[in-house]
Amino acid sequence: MSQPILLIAIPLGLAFLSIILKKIKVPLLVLGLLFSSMLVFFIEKKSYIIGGFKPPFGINLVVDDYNLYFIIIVNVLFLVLVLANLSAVKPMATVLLVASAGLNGLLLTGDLFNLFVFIEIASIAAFILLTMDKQFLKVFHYIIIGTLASSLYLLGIVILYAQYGTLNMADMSGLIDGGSITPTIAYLLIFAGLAVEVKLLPFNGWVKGVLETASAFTGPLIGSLYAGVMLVVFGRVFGGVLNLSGTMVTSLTIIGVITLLAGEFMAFQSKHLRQVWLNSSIAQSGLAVILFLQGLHHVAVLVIVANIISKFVLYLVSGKIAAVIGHDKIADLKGIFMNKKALGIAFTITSLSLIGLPLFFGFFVKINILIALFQSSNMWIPALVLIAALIESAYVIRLLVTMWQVGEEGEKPETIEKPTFSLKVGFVTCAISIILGLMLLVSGVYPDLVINQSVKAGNVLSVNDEIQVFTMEGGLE
Amino acid sequence: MTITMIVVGLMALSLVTYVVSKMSKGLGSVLTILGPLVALLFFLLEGSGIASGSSIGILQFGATKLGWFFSVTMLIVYGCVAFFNPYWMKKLVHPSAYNMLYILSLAGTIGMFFAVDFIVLFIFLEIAVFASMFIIPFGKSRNAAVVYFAMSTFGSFAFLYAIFMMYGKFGSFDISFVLGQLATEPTTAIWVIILMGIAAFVKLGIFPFHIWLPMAHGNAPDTFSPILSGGLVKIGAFIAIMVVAIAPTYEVLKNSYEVMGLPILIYIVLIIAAISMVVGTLMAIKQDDAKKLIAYSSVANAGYIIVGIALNDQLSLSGAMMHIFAHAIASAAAFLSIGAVSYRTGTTKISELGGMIQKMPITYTVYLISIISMAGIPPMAGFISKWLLFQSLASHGLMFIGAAAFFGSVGSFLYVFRPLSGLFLGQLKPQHNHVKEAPIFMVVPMVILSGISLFFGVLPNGLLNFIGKIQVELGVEGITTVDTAIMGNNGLLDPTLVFINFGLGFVKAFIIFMSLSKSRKVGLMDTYTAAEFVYDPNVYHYAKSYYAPIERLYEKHPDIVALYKGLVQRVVDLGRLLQFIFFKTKPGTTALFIVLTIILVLWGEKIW
Amino acid sequence: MVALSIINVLIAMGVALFGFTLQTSVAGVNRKIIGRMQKRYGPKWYQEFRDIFKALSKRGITHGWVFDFGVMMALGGILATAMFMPVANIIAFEGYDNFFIFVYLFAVGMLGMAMSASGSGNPLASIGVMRALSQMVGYEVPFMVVILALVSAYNTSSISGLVAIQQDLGWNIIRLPIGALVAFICLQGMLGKKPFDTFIAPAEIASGPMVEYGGKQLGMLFIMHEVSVFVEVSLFVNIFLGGGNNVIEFIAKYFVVYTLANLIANTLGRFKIDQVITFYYKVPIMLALLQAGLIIFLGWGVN
Amino acid sequence: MIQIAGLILILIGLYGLITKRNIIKMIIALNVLEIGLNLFIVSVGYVQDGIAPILTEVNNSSGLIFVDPLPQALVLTAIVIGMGTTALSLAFARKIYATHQTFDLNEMGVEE
Amino acid sequence: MKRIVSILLVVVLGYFVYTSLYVDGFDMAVSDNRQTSISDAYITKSVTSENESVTYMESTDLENGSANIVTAIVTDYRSFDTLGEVTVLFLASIGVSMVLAGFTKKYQFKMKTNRILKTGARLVVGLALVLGVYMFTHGHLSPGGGFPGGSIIGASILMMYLSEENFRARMASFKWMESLAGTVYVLIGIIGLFVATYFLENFLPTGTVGALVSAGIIPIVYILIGLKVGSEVSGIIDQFLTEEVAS
Repeated sequence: MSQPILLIAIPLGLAFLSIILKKIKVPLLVLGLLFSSMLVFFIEKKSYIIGGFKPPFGINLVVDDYNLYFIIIVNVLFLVLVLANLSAVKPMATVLLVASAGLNGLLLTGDLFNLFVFIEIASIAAFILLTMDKQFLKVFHYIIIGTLASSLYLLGIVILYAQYGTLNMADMSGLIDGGSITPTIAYLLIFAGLAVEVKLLPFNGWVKGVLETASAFTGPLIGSLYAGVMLVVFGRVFGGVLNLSGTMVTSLTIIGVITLLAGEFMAFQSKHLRQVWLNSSIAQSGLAVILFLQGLHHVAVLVIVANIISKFVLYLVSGKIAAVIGHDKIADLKGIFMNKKALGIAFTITSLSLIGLPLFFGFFVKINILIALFQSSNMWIPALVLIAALIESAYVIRLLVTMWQVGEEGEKPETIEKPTFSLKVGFVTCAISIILGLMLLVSGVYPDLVINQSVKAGNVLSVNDEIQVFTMEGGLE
Repeated sequence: MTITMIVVGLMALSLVTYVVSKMSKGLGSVLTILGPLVALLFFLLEGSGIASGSSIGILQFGATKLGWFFSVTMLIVYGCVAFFNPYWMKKLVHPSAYNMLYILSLAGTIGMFFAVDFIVLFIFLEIAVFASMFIIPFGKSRNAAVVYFAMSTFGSFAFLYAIFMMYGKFGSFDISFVLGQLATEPTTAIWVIILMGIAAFVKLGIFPFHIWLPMAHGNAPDTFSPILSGGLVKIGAFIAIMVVAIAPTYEVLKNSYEVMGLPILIYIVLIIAAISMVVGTLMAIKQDDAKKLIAYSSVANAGYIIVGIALNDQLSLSGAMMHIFAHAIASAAAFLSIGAVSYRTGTTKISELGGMIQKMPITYTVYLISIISMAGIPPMAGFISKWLLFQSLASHGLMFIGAAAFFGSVGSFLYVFRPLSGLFLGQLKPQHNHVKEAPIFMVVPMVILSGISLFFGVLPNGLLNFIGKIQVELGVEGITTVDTAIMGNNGLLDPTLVFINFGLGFVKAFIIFMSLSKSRKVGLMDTYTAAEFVYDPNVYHYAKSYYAPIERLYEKHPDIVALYKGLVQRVVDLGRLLQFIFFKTKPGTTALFIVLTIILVLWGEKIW
Repeated sequence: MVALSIINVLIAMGVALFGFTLQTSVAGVNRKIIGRMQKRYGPKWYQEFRDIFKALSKRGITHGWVFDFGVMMALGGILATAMFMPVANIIAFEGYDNFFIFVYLFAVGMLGMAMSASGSGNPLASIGVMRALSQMVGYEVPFMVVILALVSAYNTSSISGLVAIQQDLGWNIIRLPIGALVAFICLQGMLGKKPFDTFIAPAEIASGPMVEYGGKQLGMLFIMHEVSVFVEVSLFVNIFLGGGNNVIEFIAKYFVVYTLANLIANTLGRFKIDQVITFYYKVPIMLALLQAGLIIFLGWGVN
Repeated sequence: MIQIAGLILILIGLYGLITKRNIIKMIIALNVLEIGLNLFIVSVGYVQDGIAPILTEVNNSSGLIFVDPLPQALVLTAIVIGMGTTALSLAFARKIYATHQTFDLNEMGVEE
Repeated sequence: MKRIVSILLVVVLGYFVYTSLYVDGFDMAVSDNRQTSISDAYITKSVTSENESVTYMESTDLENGSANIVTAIVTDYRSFDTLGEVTVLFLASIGVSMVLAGFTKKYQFKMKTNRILKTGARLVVGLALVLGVYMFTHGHLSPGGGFPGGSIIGASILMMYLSEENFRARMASFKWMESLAGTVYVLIGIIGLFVATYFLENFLPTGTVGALVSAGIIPIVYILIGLKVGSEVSGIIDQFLTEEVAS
């Protein structure tokens, strides 16, 4: 019964059904997602064949430590997200079911071409979902670039197919490792295709338009879940299948580094809440990509996990704020959390985790990034990562201080009246934010579980016995 | 009681405090008093041989005399300052959060001082930093917190990078092991020393990283400025001691070019310290806000601490440690007395105040004693440390550093006198006629701190002997004392003798004074006015731009704050530019970038 | 407590008393000399004593406790400083007459006086104190730099130690003329003699810090002033003129130095306060650094 | 040769995407690109003298030389997906036209 | 100027791509008689069972019974891709209707259609519909299949829309068809999972290669696909040929 294919098939089936059973669309959606998020806990780790043909010939789904980890996170968060926005999802129920199937497919599939299909499903679902924000021109931008990207990706895998005669990831990986030629151009095209989706810098022109107006629903979905899943896919392809080497790694790492730094620079100057987070997402993607390219998969996994959870809360809360207040201009949000402390605390914990302060999960992410980078005798990247983290700290703290405190510079707080506007945000959103925040806090004090899981996940992509990670329990292992 | 228990207990207490404060603010603030005091009690009862306790996960602590010394200093400051907290509960925006963060920052500092492992050290360092950072915006300024945190994070990250450089070479985070190995890798070692030095500079507020100090100290809530200045800044000193004394810095640098018999790097550090003495002094002289003034004085005093630590010899190191202690106590007391004035009057601006001595004589006395200590005048603890430092400077023949140190020392007379004269002395403003002395529980800690300053100024040898033991622990020859006298390189100092002489002189003066006819008491307005009739105390008080003639001499000084602002502006501009370039609504542009990138990468592929 | 026997304390008190008497007399004599210079007859040599006792005997006013306390602190601090001063071969606390003690203990007295003056509530006093402190920034640093070089070269910061070394090598003023010149210029500032009497400036700010004093407070400040001049001039005599083998020699040197300072003072006008500071940071500090450099790097004049 | 043609079509499509500011033209350019891509994919599977991979009465045995069927299957999928996105982007184009009364990005005046 | 630069860029890109594909030792050029092992297995239908060769109308009960090997791949070997493909189209049709949500009134062309066109169109539409149905029922035997078949159905509907001014297909029934076809497709997959072992497994007997009733679920799937694609394309066409109701 614990077939991962059901994670794709059931939502798809329900989606097809839901267009005639219009009245119970939302229950169907919740039911489907509930089913998925229950099912994920029973899935075994192995390769699942579809259609009865063994892998290089047929398509297979792969469940291993790497993606199981994310399947659980993504499915549960997807359900949570829908529950938090239950009033808004009605028109989109069908598309959401497909999106859920698409994301699961992206995570599960073990076939390069099938991956392309799921990229398309997921991104078309995203296009449609984004129409909720009424920014058609900006979504159009996304459509054009997204389609271009998937075309480039397809071109890349076709070239690989021409060379190696297979589309299966595991098979391809073996053939590439055994082969004599490096199909650079194919790698590059695949990189370009995925880079658009993971928001690497020169490729991410669509991001700002789409995410800066994202609602409390589309924001977490696109900014957190989609971004996370695409990064996982990136890791799967570039960490597990393709075998980069030489100049290619350097060039692509440079792109990652530029993304990281430029993302932080742009976030630093942003004056709107969601603009800050979207730029910060760009930077985090850059970081994860750098780590994948450097072969440090386990920390890249950590970065992705931390980023999914923290961005989820941040976009959710920011979207709600924008919906309630009517804008998200940071300068006009002074003391917004003073009347809504619970939400504020969740937001604060999450952002502190994002910048990697101790007591929060992000700290262990940062430490392990540095450990891994220094272990691979890198000197420049950690310095740049730290510079980026420095800028990030500055703007996040500036943001938090603004949102918790009232008053102009030089005014004493006791002389200032508290803000009168109230932040009416539903109980569910608050509860979700707080629970996720507490998770970050708990895993910040006891991160071993997550870290060990990430090491396992990273080891799936390429086995590295010399991995050292820093955990709470054993220190350096 | 073990260190682990104390640290973990404090961290737990911070949460408890938050919950309790939610129920009752007063009770929560009482917990902030009890926390440090109980911890202090344990430290004092167990002595420096306190058990380190079993480790919890990575949280492993090792008892060192150095850590004990710093912790006790910190706890005294925290414990005394905490008495002010109950009075501020209704003034603060988030009182519960304040109480929690107060204890949390204490836990951070204590944990840091006893860490045996760099990561643990870093964890607690960051906890201390961010806990304190969140308190600062409760005061007057929002930007101050951001600047503080950004600067501090810059330092922390430099430190972190150094930690990982060592880790990359030696594969361990163990402090003593890694630092011990450092001499085998001179290139790494130099980088590590520089980076950790930067971290120490940032935390201490050494030029050019000092800008956060006046902003943060000057704008933090009045109850927290003493903690920042007396307590948290000293974290930098701890790191500096670690760099110079624990790490084999002199051994690593022994082959480098030498200036005045010192490795060039050390000499550069001394010059930076000297600059920060001068800059701190000059900036302190021109401040009108008493809190900012003391904050700049911390910059200058940090310079002394760094000089002492960098020279790392018998006298200088003990001088530095003595200075750490003396300055922590004195600066906390000074901030507290200003805080007490602010509590009663609502301002800390010198020009808005005057004649407070008539209403708050005890607060005035506390301020007087603390500034005497800060200016390094006998018979307070600050004198001992300055004397030791000057001994060391003189025996090294460091004339430029010495000149700066003398300048800072003389300059300190100027700036400490400014609030004394403008704020406490002179004419009382009419609007302050109804001001009362600070409440008794605010007076008590201030008096205790003053007593400590005085006690260790007269009988410092118990403390100095302990510092001597720390020095031995750090591998430096310990300071030697004979009875009440301190042995310098080129002379002896007997603080007790100095005090007794001063006492005798004072008694003589007192006898003369009392034996003569009693003076008639007249009001402050009844003075020589060259036959002018002056009726308004406001215009008859000299407090505004007190040192105008001196200030005029350097009013066109280059502004380091502008430099930093420029830097931030560059970052913003760059961000805008990037956003302008990359985020167009036109898909064609993005497509162009995609094509360009592919071309560039392929081109790179072709070339290499 | 090695040094603190009753005998030592008594000697020290004797030194202080001696200093007071000496300086008051010398000051009286100097008033005569200056009078003659100005074609006046001049007062009696004991006129200063008279002034002091007169002031002490009058009933004055007080402006509150800090006004009195400051005076006591000032006098106490200065007396304590004077007690450390070696005079010829009379040394109360051998080895403890550290140079830095003189500088900082001296500051206690100064602080007391400044406090008291500001406590009077008269802005003119505050302005005077401000000027005095500003001037201090000027003269203190060059002086200290020269001393630092000496301490570094001779490896002793004890005044009596420096005297002893000069008795072997010869006077510092001869071997280190630049340093002596700097020290003398600084002495002029310390003494508040023209052109550096800006902080008193009798006609301008009504004697500055002293404006409010009368009666016993003024008398005590006179005493304090005389003792402090004794300390300052004695420091110069001890450090640059080799102290004295006996008291007579010491008094002679003392007289010469003080008179010279006075003579110079009476031939010059008064600087403005910012001119004072600028001056000190142009000429003396450069000379001081030059001298220190010569001593520390080249070892000229110290061996 | 056909591969080259496919590549050239892709490049033309890219050129169109870069230079055109008209939404419809951009969609056309994208389609050109996709067609080129499909052409390329099919040509990759071409085998010298191969026949269509369908068993018929004439070509009735699998022993014959067929062209590679897999790329053809892939192309089928790619075409349909391309059609889907084209339809969607055309719908967007219509919607944008309804709001802005123009297809030209330069005339919409939404540049920030 | 912009164009020249763009052309230059594109040409440079083309040069680089060309050299990396054909010059630098990376052999993309058509080789003779190169069959990948995978395609070979598809052609000889020997993925799961060892099978020397397949002969038309003779071989029976193979792992896959489709004479059209491309169809075999599309609907059997890589049927999962096809499910995804159908989903994409489904999404596109939903998307179009959601984007153009306010567009309900049928679009009125300026040109009026004449009787000849109308009659001709009706004639052709019938034929085209039959052709479409033929296409997807014979997808496993001849070129074509569900997608072209569906498209032809869509095209015939388009023809009706263009020729008849007031023609409006009943979208509700198309929706039902679309939904049911999709659901059944998924159900077939799930049945495969439960009846046999794998999702989308061909659990029916495959029969003789070349027979109309053969190849197990392949014709069923293709029929479903045809119906689904037809209704979706019709839906899209319907949506496009509407305009906003002037309010």
